[in-house]
Amino acid sequence: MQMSVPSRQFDQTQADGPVLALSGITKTFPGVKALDGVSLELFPGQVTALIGENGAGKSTIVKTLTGIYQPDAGTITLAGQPVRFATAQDAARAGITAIHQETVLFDELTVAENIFIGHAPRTRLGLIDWPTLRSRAREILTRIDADLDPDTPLRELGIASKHLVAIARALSVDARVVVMDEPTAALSHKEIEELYELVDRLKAEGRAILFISHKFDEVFRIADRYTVFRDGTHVGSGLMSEVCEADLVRMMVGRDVDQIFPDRVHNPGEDVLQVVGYSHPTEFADIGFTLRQGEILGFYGLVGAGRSEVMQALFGITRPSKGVVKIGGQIKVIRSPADAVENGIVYVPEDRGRQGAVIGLPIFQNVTLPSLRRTSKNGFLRLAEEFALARQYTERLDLRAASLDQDVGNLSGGNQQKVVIAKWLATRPRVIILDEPTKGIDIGSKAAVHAFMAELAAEGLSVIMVSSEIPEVLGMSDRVIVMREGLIAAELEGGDLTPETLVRHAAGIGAAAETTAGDRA
Amino acid sequence: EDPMRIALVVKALGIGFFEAAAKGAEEAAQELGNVEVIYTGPTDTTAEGQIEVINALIAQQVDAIAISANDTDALVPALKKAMQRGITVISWDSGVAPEGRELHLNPSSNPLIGNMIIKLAADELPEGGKVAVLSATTTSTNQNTWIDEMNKVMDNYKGIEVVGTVYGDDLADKSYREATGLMQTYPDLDAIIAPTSVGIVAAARAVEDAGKVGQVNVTGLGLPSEMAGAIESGASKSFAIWNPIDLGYSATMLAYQLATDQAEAAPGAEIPMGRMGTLTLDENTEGAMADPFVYDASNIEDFKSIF
Amino acid sequence: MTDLSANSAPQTAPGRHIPDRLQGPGARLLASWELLLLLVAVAIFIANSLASPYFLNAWNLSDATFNFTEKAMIAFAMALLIIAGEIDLSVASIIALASTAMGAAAVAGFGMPALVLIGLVTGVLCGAFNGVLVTRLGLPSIVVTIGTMSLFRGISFIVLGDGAYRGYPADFSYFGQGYVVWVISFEFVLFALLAVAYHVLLHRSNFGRAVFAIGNNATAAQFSGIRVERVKFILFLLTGLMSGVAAICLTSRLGSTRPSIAAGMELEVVTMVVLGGVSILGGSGSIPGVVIAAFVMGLVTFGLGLLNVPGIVMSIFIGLMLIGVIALPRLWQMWRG
Amino acid sequence: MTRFLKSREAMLTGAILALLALIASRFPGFIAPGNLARVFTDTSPLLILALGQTVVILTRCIDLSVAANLALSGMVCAMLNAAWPGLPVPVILAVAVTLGAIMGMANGILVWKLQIPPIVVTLGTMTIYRGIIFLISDGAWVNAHEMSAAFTGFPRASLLGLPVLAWMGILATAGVALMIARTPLGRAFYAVGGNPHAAVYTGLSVGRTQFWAFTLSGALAGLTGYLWVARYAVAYVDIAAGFELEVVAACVIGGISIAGGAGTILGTLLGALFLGIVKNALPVVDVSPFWQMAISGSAIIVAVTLNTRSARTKGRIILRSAEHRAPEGAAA
Ligand SMILES: Nc1ncnc2c1ncn2[C@@H]1O[C@H](COP(=O)(O)OP(=O)(O)OP(=O)(O)O)[C@@H](O)[C@H]1O
Ligand SMILES: Nc1ncnc2c1ncn2[C@@H]1O[C@H](COP(=O)(O)OP(=O)(O)OP(=O)(O)O)[C@@H](O)[C@H]1O
Ligand SMILES: [Mg+2]
Ligand SMILES: [Mg+2]
Repeated sequence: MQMSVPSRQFDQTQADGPVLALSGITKTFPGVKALDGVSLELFPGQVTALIGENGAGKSTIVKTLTGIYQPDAGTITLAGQPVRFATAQDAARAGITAIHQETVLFDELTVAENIFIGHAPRTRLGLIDWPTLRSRAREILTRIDADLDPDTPLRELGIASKHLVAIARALSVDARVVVMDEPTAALSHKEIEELYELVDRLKAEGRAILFISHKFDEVFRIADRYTVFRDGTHVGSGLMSEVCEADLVRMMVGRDVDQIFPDRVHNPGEDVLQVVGYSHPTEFADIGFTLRQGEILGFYGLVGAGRSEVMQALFGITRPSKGVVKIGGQIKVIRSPADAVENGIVYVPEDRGRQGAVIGLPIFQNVTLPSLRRTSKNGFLRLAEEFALARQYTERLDLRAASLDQDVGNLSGGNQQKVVIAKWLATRPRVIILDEPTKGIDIGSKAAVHAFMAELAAEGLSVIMVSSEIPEVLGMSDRVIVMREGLIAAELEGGDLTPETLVRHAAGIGAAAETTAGDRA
Repeated sequence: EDPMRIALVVKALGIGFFEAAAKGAEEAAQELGNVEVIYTGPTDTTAEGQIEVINALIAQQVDAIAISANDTDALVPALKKAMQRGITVISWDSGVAPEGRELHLNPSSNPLIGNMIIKLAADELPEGGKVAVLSATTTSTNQNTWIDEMNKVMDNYKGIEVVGTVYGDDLADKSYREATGLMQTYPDLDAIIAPTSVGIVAAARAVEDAGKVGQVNVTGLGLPSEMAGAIESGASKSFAIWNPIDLGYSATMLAYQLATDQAEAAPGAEIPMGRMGTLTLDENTEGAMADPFVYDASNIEDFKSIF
Repeated sequence: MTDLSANSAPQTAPGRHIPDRLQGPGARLLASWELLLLLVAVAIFIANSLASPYFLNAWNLSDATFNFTEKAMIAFAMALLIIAGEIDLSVASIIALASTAMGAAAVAGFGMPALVLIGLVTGVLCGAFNGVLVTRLGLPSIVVTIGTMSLFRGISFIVLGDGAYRGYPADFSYFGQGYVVWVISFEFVLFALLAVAYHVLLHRSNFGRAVFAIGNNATAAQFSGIRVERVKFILFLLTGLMSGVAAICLTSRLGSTRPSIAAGMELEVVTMVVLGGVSILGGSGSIPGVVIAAFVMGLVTFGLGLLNVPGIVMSIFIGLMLIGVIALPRLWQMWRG
Repeated sequence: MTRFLKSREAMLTGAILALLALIASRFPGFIAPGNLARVFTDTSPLLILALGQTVVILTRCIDLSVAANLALSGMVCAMLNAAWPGLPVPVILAVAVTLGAIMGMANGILVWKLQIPPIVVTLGTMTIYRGIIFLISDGAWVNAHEMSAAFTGFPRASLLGLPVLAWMGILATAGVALMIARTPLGRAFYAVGGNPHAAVYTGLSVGRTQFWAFTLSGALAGLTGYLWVARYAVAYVDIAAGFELEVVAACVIGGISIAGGAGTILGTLLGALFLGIVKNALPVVDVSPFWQMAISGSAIIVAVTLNTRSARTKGRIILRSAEHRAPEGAAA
């Protein structure tokens, strides 16, 4: 099919100079200086990776150069001309487009409309030109190999498809600068590969790309240049070919980080949790597994395989139609998260903003929310106890915050995740379920979370870790369950645990997977 | 010397009938001299709102309160308190239970009004016919009394049949809808009796819109200023009302008489009310001011700009 | 069984120290809505005493409290409900129904204690009905209670028609007309006690914390093990209960019941709650704010009443205040920065 | 088409037909075409207001001041007409719409520039607008005989067998539907209400969009103000008191999500018709007046329960085996 989205070569005459340059950008929020005189340069036909810890200010600079935030100080120069963007549409008109870290889509609108909202093609009367809009949407979707009907309401799509729509949206503008803020966090292996190809194509067309990621393999795979931020300041930029991973980490964190997964002895104790014949009418069927004390059980699968659904059923959010859960050998019926917590099962959800932190409440209240019974007396609050409990766990997780009385909403994503983990550890659970625990978390914190998980397991806590990152799954788990399309595709242990077996079972390729899935279906 | 302060408390501010009564109260004050009239009332026709107003009047130590009540009983405790603090309390137009006031001034005698509204309808229907009643709210004391009185004298009007009673809640749109409903339910309806100034206007409007001018006659109690259009269009042949100016005037006069101890409210007492003559109290310490007056095409022009 | 409490001493290298709070209690008070509102209340008080010679009189002020005590009782429960992200517009109709139930019982010869019980139970049942529709069927509360607003009052109309209940026992009149000592009415004492009780419930108890958590993010609260539906259900029960309490006071004060009793009170209650600084979007607010707002509204209406300002003009003041109290600080901020 | 059959609009259409059948069984005359036209005419004011309210609710706001706006616009029109009886109706219409729009803009500005929650703003302006009527009219009524024949005749003038009032309802519905479907602003209403946070990222100004929603709602309320006053030939402080809640109820019965971002104009039309039919049927079917309030309350609850149930979206489906079962399940 012929693409009508213009794929013109951009003027390469000033190929040596940056197409977009930001300098001296400062942005202050109440209580935080998110950016402090930072600079950033993007070159045509090149991918610049922006890296930094959680809260370093990466997303803030993205919002600044796409017109969502206005900087307090500093200048933005586009192709040599100083510019000023009052709204996101201004930036789009100037040829700057972005895939943001948050999903910025509209459930009630169709796929096509989501792609074009804000810059829909119009007829001469100024009305929206639906036929053109649909056909252009179809072209863009084809271009990124997304098999989606432009007329589907977005709410009917899964999270991965939504992400593809976000990418399509970014490409609907004929942009010379494309920004991608952690674009791969919600994508599965296959889609990530496709995204890489897309980036290569955009590069070849002469567009400048800003790529933000916490995954170093990714950064080394596609970036030509790097820029590193730390605590809202610029600490360095240069060519990827001139640095190694350790250099980047040092710049980011300010010290060396040991990235090797913690050494663990697999020494499981008695059975803590048994799940038998667990089924749901539409989401999963026939799930059975055992979790032992002091064990880390990995759940691997492609995005959308139904892992989160199983975990949420265990946590009492959704009601399974069949099956039993035994805790410590006794059958328990879990009807609500409150029941789950009483039975010692806690869940760190994937969707941090909506399900994890209670934005609007201060940090300490978030941490003590499920433990109030312990910090209170006869149902009445005791603030001193609450602060003490919150401090104990947040400091253990190395939370970065101005005070414990600060709204969690003002923390960076990674730090919010730490608050949620602290909240659950404070309940002293028997089983902790971590759903994509390090998604969007910087390398330093990631290592801390991994070390911490190992420590918890060693203390006798049982951990279920849902993860889509193969190295993490392999590095941390004692055993791994692979899920595909709502069913258990395989349970792997010891020597069977290799990247190849995981991918094969998850994608359902190869004889092994055929039989396993066939047995259960 | 401080003027004597008489509060004229109405069901709600902004109703034409009561605005006219306030004019009459001012007239009485002029005539008496050294009397200050406080014209007040709640925003909407609730008993709670009137109680707040009464409390504020008690606090100001007014000399007398003359009230047209939104509720016969609910105001009694508040008005009793007023009387305990030495304030003269009378009710007029819409009454308060006897223990909550010293006397009640009916605009006219209730049997007379009950008879009048049915007579106005019957006079246009020599052959007999079907009539329906469009009242105000289900809780309006005076409307309910008049309808009761009307039903008592129905035997005198052979051939006239009251087919139903509906309530327009003194809201223009609801009254309009109810009147339309009546004409549909009873296609051969001959008259609508609306003993309420809001309802009668809406009913006349509904008759005009339904194209039934000449077939359905709207009558009842209304103000000439509000009904002039309906008389002109023929939707209403005639209607009655007492003069609200006179009513406000009389209420003020009575309150003055009682507050200055020139008269005492007791059964059988006769109390002067200036140009309106005297009020004779019955065993419930109630009295009627005057007969209702009928308005039709012949006299509407003279009155429509007055009240 | 694993006991992590033994290991609760941190083993990972402790992180940076994080202070509890950055602002002291004084600074927080100075930045608070309540202080602003209190200044407004004081200003109104002073203005009233200058404008009318009758204002500064113990009995008159005591009378003035009746303008807000019943509404405020409901407002306390409504504040919690609104903080939790729901609303109940049927409160005035619950009063009508509870009052009708009490009236029917009084006519049937029940004594004072039974009447009180009937009033409270009717209120709680109505609250439970709203609660079930909202929490079990998952309907939006603003619509459910627009419906039950007609339904509850409609039932009183069915029962009472154009009649009225009178003849409440003599001792029943104490609730709305009695005085505890001197000018301090029973209603005022009840209002004060309830204010303290709701303050403790909202700001000092686990339940109150759950209410705030739900209002800020109900999903996350549920994921934190809070029984969101149950808490909301209880809040509807409480609102129903308080409407029952208000029904007892109001019925006792009026000495009679008609179906139109307390018509339109729901918006006044909501106004009071919002004026008290409770965020209509849920998640924030305080009981002291509502208490001050009750006084402000009571003082404004009483003060203007003493000047014989028509009620509808008073309502302009209330409307302006509602917007102004939120708008002025923001305008001030915009103007300065 | 299949999507329609599964939608809440279909549900509501069914409910309306059932309701009509029930009424007809007690009073056959009700479903005569002429009477249905009359019911539609009577429902038009509610419908026009509900259209404006729909747009406001779509943007995650609420406008409680519509009835007060209507009353004030209506009063101004009536007073103008009383003072200058010769003023042509188009001028009056222009004044009504402009005045209404200005009042809507006042709401919109407060929501947009000062970010005061809409329910607070409109609760406040509701009382303020009503109060202003009292101040300008001194509480007095404007009565039929003070109005000119052209003024009161306009809404009831017949055009192709339907009164102008009904045509106004049809015109407003078509206009708002076109705007919602075909203009960028119309789509922005959905976007801003569906996900205000994301709207900022797409360069839509949430506040400005809400401002225009309030302006539209205000303009429609102003228009209704004139129509109302002319139709009932009377203007006073309290007209349409409490009507705002009925308008909100019509929207919600029509499936406009109070949480913003979801709903259709067809839904609003059906919601308004549902309430209009109930209101018009109660006086003719033989129901005690004392039962009416309870019945309309129950009707609201039942309608909302039904369409909230039918609107409950099934999540996505992971299991292959469940996919085939799903469509029937969703329709049930
Ligand atoms: N709207 C806001 N209000 C207050 N503080 C904010 C706001 N947005 C960001 N911040 C703060 O600014 C800092 C930078 O945040 P930013 O989101 O840019 O980090 P990031 O580098 O994107 O982190 P991550 O890797 O976790 O996405 C953080 O300290 C964050 O708490
Ligand atoms: N279309 C959707 N509408 C609403 N929520 C969705 C939708 N798709 C996914 N989610 C939710 O988003 C989260 C992540 O979805 P995801 O696609 O990762 O599926 P999942 O069941 O979590 O599969 P897995 O965890 O195996 O990747 C889950 O909590 C899921 O319930
Ligand atoms: Mg970020
Ligand atoms: Mg998942």
